Amino acid sequence: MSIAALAQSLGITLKALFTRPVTIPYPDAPVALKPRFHGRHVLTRHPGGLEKCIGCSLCAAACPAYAIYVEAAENDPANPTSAGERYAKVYEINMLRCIFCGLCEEACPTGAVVMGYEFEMADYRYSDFVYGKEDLLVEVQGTKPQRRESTYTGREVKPGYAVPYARVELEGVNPPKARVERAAPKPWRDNPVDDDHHEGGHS
Amino acid sequence: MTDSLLAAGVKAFLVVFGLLTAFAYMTLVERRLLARFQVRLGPNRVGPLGLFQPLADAIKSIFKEDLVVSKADRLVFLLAPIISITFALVGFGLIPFGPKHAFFGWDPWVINLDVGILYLFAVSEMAVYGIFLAGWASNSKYSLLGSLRSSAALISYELSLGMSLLAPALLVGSLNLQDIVAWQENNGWLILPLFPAFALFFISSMAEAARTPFDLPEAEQELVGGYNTEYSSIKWALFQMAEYVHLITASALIPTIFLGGWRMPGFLPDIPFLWMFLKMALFLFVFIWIRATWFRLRYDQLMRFGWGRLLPAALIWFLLSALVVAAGASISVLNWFSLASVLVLLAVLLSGPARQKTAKGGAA
Amino acid sequence: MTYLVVSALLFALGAYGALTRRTAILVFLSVELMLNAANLSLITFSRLLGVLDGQVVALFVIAIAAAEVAVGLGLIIAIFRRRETTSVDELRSLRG
Amino acid sequence: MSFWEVVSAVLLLATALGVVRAQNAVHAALSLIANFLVVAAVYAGLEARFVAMTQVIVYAGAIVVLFLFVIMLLSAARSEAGPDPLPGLQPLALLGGVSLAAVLVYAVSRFQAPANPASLQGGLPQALGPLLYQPERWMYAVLLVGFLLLVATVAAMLLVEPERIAPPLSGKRPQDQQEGARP
Repeated sequence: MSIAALAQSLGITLKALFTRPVTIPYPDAPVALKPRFHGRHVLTRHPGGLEKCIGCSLCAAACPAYAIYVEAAENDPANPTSAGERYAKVYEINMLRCIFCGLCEEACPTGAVVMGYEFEMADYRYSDFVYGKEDLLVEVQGTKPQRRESTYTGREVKPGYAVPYARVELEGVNPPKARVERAAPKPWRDNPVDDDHHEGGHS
Repeated sequence: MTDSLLAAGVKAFLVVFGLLTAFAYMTLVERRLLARFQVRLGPNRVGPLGLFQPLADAIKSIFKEDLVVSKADRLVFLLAPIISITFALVGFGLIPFGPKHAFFGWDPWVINLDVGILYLFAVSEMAVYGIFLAGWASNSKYSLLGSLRSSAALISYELSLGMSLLAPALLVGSLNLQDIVAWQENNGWLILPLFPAFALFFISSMAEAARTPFDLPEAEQELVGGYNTEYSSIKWALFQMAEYVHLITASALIPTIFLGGWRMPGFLPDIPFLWMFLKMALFLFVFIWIRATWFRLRYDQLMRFGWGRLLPAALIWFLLSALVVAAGASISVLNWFSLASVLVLLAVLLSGPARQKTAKGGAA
Repeated sequence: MTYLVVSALLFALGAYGALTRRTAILVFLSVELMLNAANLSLITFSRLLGVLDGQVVALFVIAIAAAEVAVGLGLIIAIFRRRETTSVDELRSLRG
Repeated sequence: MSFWEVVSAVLLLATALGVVRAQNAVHAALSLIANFLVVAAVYAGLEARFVAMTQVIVYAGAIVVLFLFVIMLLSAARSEAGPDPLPGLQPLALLGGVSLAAVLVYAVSRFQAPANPASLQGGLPQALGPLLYQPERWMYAVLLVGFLLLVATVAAMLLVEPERIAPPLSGKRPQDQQEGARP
């Protein structure tokens, strides 16, 4: 450590003072998620409106946290709920147990359960963390507490996130687009020789 | 002392009130600035731009539970923060902010002491007791170690602080802050002939205010929290207050002694309060900037730097300026010496790559 | 004049403390009190007589007190290391 | 006797009593600091401003800090315990103190101050300096005191850390003394 290094460090911080803060003021501005973010699950539908879930319970079997409970029932042939023989009469995920690992999504043979983008699930009672089909189906906007609040205030659910584009697996989901694409972070250490000058933004 | 006792009382109250408000907003300014230095935003939730954050902090710290360790020495435990804040507050009243009668017909200072510099020195020495007694009274090993360490550090840096102030006192021939400001009006700023004294005083006052390169009293990584580990709520806030008031006093004292006080060089108009506040703001900014950048010195490094580098440098510079004054030479001789020291510093600064270990360690 | 009486009383108090205290450090504190009382009377005399020399001597007293404390506390620490006590009652080996 | 004289006299005696009687050494040291601060204020009132500041800086600021350091290092805050080996000393010391006070007060009360003492110029360093550094006044005393301070510093170092300055005479290092919290 020399005096020169000390002076140089002052320069680095002074430069940082005049750069734009990387902070996202989250509740005021939507947080920019990556396209493959693991959020709340979504039960998708086929284009015709039939549920993809066939009640096979493979997701429940794959779940390492035992968060999923599925109860299957036979489809009414005249008025089917799902595209297969059976459908999920009950489909519940306990969000307090769920570790958002995405194994259910991988286990699903029909691509019915997909990790979405919602993450604002903080709530007051344990029972409110068990999400049923009425909370997970693709047309439902927002999480339980968000929807409860929107019934109180009469305003629409305002999602707190934005993504550059939706995954193709999330059929029928229209997530809010990130308005300004942040400058892509510089590839880390593209110049490993220059040790003293990696003051660039650690975003 | 041209003002009446009543005027002095009112001004003392104003100074205390102003200092405490300044403390509150300095916490906000410091947090915002530190955040920006770290490419963050900082506290901005309470009120517009986070302007009510100090208020929220005050309410929180007043209504927090006031814990007293059961084995603590209750009297001293209570006394320590009070000592700390009292001796922090009483120093500021000396600093002149303008010419006579500039403050609504009153003088813009509380008292005008003939032994002003000595008084400030005495007051800052007494501030050690707050830290010292806090650590002892808490009856906790972290607190005691922290307080022993930091009071040893404070005492060590006190020496170079005093030594660096000897040179300006010698040159001006007075210990009165008003005289120092007046002298600088006639003979130019003291930073020119006494740059090394200025640098030494700057470093030592950083240590006196327990700011970052020397913020051993805090040392939360090693000692949980140093001397104020066992303190909570308003007593803890009093310690914080004392630290910031020391900082504000230091940032007002440095310009007063070395940068012409409330005056500016000829081509700028003399606006009593503005220049002083601007200079204070500059030094406060530099203090925060340094805090955002540098690391804390280890205890042994701190002591070695204080006794091994700072004190000899202060002694040498004092001897040099004393010789120049005793020989009756003009100040321009000191100007050359000062320039030479700046050149030496620059040479050290620019010589060699940054990675190379040089003989001179520590901050400059 | 008041201060002369006060300094006399302070000196007597210090002497009493130096006689009755049983810890070396506290004896020392009482001695400091006595020195201080002497200083107070020096300053008061200097004021009453209008002679600055009293203050000069008071300065010398302060400087010498600093030297005395440095050596005295060094002694106490050295004794403590050897005997694990600071009580003056137990330091009897100095008797012949 | 003005109002302030009475106030400072009461404060001085009360704090001195604290120094002499406090059970806890730290409290005694605190009392001593308070005493020194009041004394400094009195000095400032007696036109001895430089001595007043020196009093605060050297006495209250440095010497008592040394005392506190030693008290904490030796955990000696509450060591005045156990039976008194000299129970008869207390009344004797009281008697001695009172008689000393009586003698001193008598001696002091016979002092006649001149009517119009010369001005002391506030006891500023500008006034004290020429006195201190004139060869026919106090200069040699200043030099001697400076030398005494140097010797005291070396002596203190030698007492506390003998091995660092001189090689040990008896060969065995004294036990490293423990630092830490009070018991």
